[in-house]
Amino acid sequence: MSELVSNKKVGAYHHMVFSVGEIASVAKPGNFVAIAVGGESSQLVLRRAFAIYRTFDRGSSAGLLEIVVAPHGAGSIWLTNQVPGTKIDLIAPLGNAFGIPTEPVRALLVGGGYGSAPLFGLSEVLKNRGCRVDMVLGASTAMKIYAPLDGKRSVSSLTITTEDGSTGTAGKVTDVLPEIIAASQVDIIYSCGPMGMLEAINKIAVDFNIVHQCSIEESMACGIGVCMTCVLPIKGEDGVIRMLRSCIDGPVVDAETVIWDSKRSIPEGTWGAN
Amino acid sequence: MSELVSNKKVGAYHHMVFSVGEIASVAKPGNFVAIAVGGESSQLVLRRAFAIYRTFDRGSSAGLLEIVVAPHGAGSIWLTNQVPGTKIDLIAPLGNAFGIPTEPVRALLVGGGYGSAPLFGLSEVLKNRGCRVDMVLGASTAMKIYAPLDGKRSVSSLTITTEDGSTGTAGKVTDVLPEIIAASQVDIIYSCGPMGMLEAINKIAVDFNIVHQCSIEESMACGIGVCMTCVLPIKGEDGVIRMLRSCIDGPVVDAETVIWDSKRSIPEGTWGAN
Amino acid sequence: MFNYRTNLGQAEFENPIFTASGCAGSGKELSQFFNLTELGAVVTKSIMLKPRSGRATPRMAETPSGMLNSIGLQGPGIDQFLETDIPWLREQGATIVVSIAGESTEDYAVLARKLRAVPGLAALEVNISCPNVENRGQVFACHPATARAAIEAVRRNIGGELPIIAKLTPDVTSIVEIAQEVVAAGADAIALINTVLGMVIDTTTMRPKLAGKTGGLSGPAIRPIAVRAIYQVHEALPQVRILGMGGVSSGLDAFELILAGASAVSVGTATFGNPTAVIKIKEELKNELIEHGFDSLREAVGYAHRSEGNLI
Amino acid sequence: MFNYRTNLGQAEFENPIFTASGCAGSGKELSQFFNLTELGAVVTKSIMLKPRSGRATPRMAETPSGMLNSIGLQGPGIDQFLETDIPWLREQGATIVVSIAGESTEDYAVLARKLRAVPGLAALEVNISCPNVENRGQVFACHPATARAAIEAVRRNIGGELPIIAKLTPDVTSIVEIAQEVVAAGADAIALINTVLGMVIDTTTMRPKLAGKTGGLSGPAIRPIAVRAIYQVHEALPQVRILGMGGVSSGLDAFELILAGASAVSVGTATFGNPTAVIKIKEELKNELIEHGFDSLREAVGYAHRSEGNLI
Ligand SMILES: Cc1cc2nc3c(=O)[nH]c(=O)nc-3n(C[C@H](O)[C@H](O)[C@H](O)COP(=O)(O)OP(=O)(O)OC[C@H]3O[C@@H](n4cnc5c(N)ncnc54)[C@H](O)[C@@H]3O)c2cc1C
Ligand SMILES: Cc1cc2nc3c(=O)[nH]c(=O)nc-3n(C[C@H](O)[C@H](O)[C@H](O)COP(=O)(O)OP(=O)(O)OC[C@H]3O[C@@H](n4cnc5c(N)ncnc54)[C@H](O)[C@@H]3O)c2cc1C
Ligand SMILES: Cc1cc2nc3c(=O)[nH]c(=O)nc-3n(C[C@H](O)[C@H](O)[C@H](O)COP(=O)(O)O)c2cc1C
Ligand SMILES: Cc1cc2nc3c(=O)[nH]c(=O)nc-3n(C[C@H](O)[C@H](O)[C@H](O)COP(=O)(O)O)c2cc1C
Ligand code: FES
Ligand code: FES
Repeated sequence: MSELVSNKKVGAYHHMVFSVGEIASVAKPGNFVAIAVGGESSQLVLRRAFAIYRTFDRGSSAGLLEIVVAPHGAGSIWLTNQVPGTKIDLIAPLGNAFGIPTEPVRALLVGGGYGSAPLFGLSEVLKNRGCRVDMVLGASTAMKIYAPLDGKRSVSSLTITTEDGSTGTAGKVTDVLPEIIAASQVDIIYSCGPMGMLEAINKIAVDFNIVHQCSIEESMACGIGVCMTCVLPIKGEDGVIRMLRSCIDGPVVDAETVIWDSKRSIPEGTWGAN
Repeated sequence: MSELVSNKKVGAYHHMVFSVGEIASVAKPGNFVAIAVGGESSQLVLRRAFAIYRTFDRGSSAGLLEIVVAPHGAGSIWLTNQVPGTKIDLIAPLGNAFGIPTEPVRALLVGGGYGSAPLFGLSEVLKNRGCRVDMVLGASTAMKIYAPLDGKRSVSSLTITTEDGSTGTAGKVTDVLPEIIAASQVDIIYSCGPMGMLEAINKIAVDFNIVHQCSIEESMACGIGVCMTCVLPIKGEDGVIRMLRSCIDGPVVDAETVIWDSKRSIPEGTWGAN
Repeated sequence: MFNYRTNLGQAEFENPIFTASGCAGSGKELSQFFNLTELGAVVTKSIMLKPRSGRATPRMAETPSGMLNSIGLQGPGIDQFLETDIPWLREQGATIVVSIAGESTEDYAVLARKLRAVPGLAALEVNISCPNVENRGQVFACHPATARAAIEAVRRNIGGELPIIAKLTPDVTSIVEIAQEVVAAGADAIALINTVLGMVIDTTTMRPKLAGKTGGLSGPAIRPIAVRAIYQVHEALPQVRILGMGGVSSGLDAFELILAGASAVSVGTATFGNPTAVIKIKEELKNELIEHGFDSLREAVGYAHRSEGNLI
Repeated sequence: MFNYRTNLGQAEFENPIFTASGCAGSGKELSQFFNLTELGAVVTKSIMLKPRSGRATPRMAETPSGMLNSIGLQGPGIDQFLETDIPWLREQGATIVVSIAGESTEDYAVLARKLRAVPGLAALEVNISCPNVENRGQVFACHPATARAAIEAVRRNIGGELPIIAKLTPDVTSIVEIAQEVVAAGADAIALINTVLGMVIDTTTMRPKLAGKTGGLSGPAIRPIAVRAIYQVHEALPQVRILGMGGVSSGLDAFELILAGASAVSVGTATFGNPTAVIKIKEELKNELIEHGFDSLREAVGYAHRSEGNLI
């Protein structure tokens, strides 16, 4: 059990900090946590996954782990209603991490809504490696842009788009991407956000022939690879499509290997399809 | 929703006070409340019943209602973990009330465990009617005797029994009853506690030919008379045994009309038995 | 103006939210909390020919997101019921659906004859999810032949008037098969689902918790089973109206059953947790329907079955 | 000394807590959290003849105290499974129960032949709760004849050695009838229960939430159904060992299934909420048994069936 240390409303989200001890020292940008929700006699039997926003490794016992939660349904509303001091049942770190280039490159980080959360930790790592980091964050409205001051410091440029124009450029992230890619001569895109957005970003990445890693959000029952609920069709290096688990083979995947638009059907030629 | 105003541990129990407004002015000794437990996404779908310990009618908006809760299973443990200020979903008053004699009589009140709770309100009413009130409280051990100071003031004598002898007389309430009945020339017994105790008290009441009203605790799903889960076999004035609902025809019943020891079977001759 | 009306066979109802049989007492108990005319219908507890004591206690065990009951159809018998309960409900102006249950095919026939002349009833719910003493206590609705016989007995004796809603148990290999059978036998609509057979063992006494050993599971736990049964039967028999039930405790839950194919929804166990649940659900469902752009309840019935390309 | 050992047919196990098929991956994933030798057995996910992609996503929907899944038996096929999964599990020293599933009776026969020579297996769980392509996709375990045929095919081909545990679906009119049939066909033990068929409709899209429309309901919501099925089958076939499962997430839950008649208990959905649930349950159940005065697990099996007068 991890103690909830702080719970603050930030725009439409809650920024939540947990005391997690050693976990903080092993978590990498892209990893997620799985949290039990609803309390003792909860009818919610499954954990909820949240991208790790940041960790503070302060020695084995004092490590902190931070997440950004959108109060949405029963589980997240319960979580955001918890008060500091509450013990929370949390498993972390889970999943794989964003791949970090060995050489300094020019990276573009694109986040939708709370999808910005894991990108700030990533941008710090990239910056420490000497990369240039541009960031684009988009949401339907200003309240749903999560871009804290100290996060902004780690990026070279930050562009914000909102669909209602309440802050930044009116429109979608994809409206501004081509220009930024061209201007900054981007080598790699990292993205996190709704599936539709990831798919749209991928089209642009393919057009520009840029590597694109995205963090996927599939419904997960277990988060540890045992249930096979969280799969998505991914084309391997051998050209074969396989249903891979986004909880352990992801949540970060190479966007160009994903068979997008296969929702509610198995893509033709998938291994074992019949 | 009623606000939880106070929640204090008293021995093995929790004394809990709710702000209930007008309800306080209509509740009578013997009535109970039904409380929803487990919070928003609770897997506990049924309310829990608690005898009303006391009410304070302080005008329509400021009425208070008090109960005594034994943390036992999921529902009562959840309830006793709530902190003052929490809004609790509570329905009251439910059920019938102890019958109050029109003339001053000598009454003996017998409570087992938290079964003492409704007896203090009753003793006050009886006292105001000029009755002599003796009280016997029993439990397995001292921690399970609920007998607050201000409650004690309303009774003429208080005898305590514990099975482990940790306070009062070692033994069961029924060990001391005959003597007290004889000494105080008791006209009526009121009791509340586990079924086994009520049955044992009833044997004594029958022996001494004393009227005996007891408050029954049957498993209740609805508390308002619609589900038929809480029935017990009761012989009517016409001599016919019927399965009556303890939530609306009770919880207070004339002990001599109850067909005791019919657990897990329908007594012969019950109306509609086949 | 949103049209909330619905029908089950010939019977028309102001709105689609009903009480569930056996979960609303005689109606009197709930009328302390709201006006019974607010309901689409009051469905009475299943009434039998003769007075019944019901089963011994304990009759109830709570389970995760549900409960077991083994009431055993306690009730006063049809004669007293017609003398007291029905006149009282009529006085209140309630829309009445009478639920009946029998121990033999003949029981159903006699009950139907007793009810055919009774004025002021909207429909008859025929609970065939109860044991048939003539067939080793096997439940009527568990076998096509006995299910058919019970419904035929009612159909023959009720006269052509009163719509018959056959109430089925989900504890069968094929609910569609039973549904087809009772429709062939003359049922105008189907009520889905009755409780699911379950058991709880008390780990203290180390015996079944209920005196009757097994009991019927109800509440939110069974909602996915209800939705599946309704969806299957609506798919197979789209022209037959369904009265859905099983774990509905919010307007959203009711909406789920409507989308699956229910034309009306009964609320049972939720009333135990909240006496005014039916009223809350009625309001919430209406709001859901309006928010989703429906002009009437009827448009939403079975909407989850539309072909993939179709958008509202 | 408390004796925690148990058996299913000829197969002996150190303790009665197993993983549930399809809920423990290949074993590797859980071995990060604890040593697989701590388990009574690892039950593998049901393996089929050929590689399977499984169903499209979404494959999962949470429900009150439970969840639906429609994985569709994704897996690598028996050949790769025997090459990689089994050797790995043997290396760990795990006690292995292999679960198999087929689309035709012949599939079961071939799977059995492929497994008969494989060393180091404790037992075979035969999942017959899956669709039979030769019989309009109807589930084998839903009909006595197809259930029997599948088990007979395994019995004939496995050789006399490996105990067969037939895994049944609760979605039938009479689970006892199916149990009797598979025992007659050569099953040494029965696994009860597989998931219950259910559906969730997404009220936003107004379509079934799962791509496969229906899914299997598991978790605490179905525990009363599991207890009932186990109790019924143990009552009818007291000499046949039962591997119980369905909604077990604590030692007390497992104790309930044991009292009903299970000789061992598989844990499925609880693992999703807590990766070490099996270990917790193993410890808790042992403590329960000891606290209730049992000297061995075996004494407690079916204890809820003792006659009324009997006290421990
Ligand atoms: C890898 C990963 C990272 C995530 N990161 C974040 C984050 O940083 N911040 C945040 O607020 N949320 C995040 N989510 C979504 C979060 O896990 C919950 O799904 C969301 O909070 C809704 O849960 P609920 O109980 O409130 O809603 P409900 O709608 O009641 O959820 C019911 C069920 O549906 C599943 N579900 C619902 N919506 C989604 C979704 N969009 N994706 C996957 N499963 C879903 C839930 O897991 C649950 O089982 C992430 C999900 C995944 C898989
Ligand atoms: C009329 C009445 C008055 C009561 N007064 C009090 C009181 O003043 N103080 C107090 O602490 N408790 C009282 N109880 C018992 C209380 O309602 C709960 O049953 C008890 O707190 C256990 O609930 P749980 O959720 O903690 O336990 P669980 O064991 O989890 O309860 C599970 C289910 O069993 C039922 N149940 C369990 N034990 C009992 C029991 N002894 N009697 C009836 N139903 C039971 C519960 O209602 C619930 O549905 C009263 C019960 C009734 C019917
Ligand atoms: C206490 C109780 C009593 C019931 N009695 C009856 C009955 O008499 N006749 C009947 O057809 N169904 C009866 N049912 C079943 C309900 O009408 C309903 O079909 C079932 O409970 C599922 O709905 P729910 O989950 O909303 O309760 C009863 C259910 C409960 C819980
Ligand atoms: C995600 C998931 C996958 C499953 N896969 C299988 C399977 O491959 N073979 C099988 O026999 N049962 C399978 N089951 C059923 C379980 O083994 C078990 O019988 C059922 O889930 C009830 O137990 P539980 O409530 O503990 O999960 C699966 C269940 C789940 C939830
Ligand atoms: S969430 Fe269970 S395998 Fe990925
Ligand atoms: S508790 Fe429902 S009738 Fe008494």
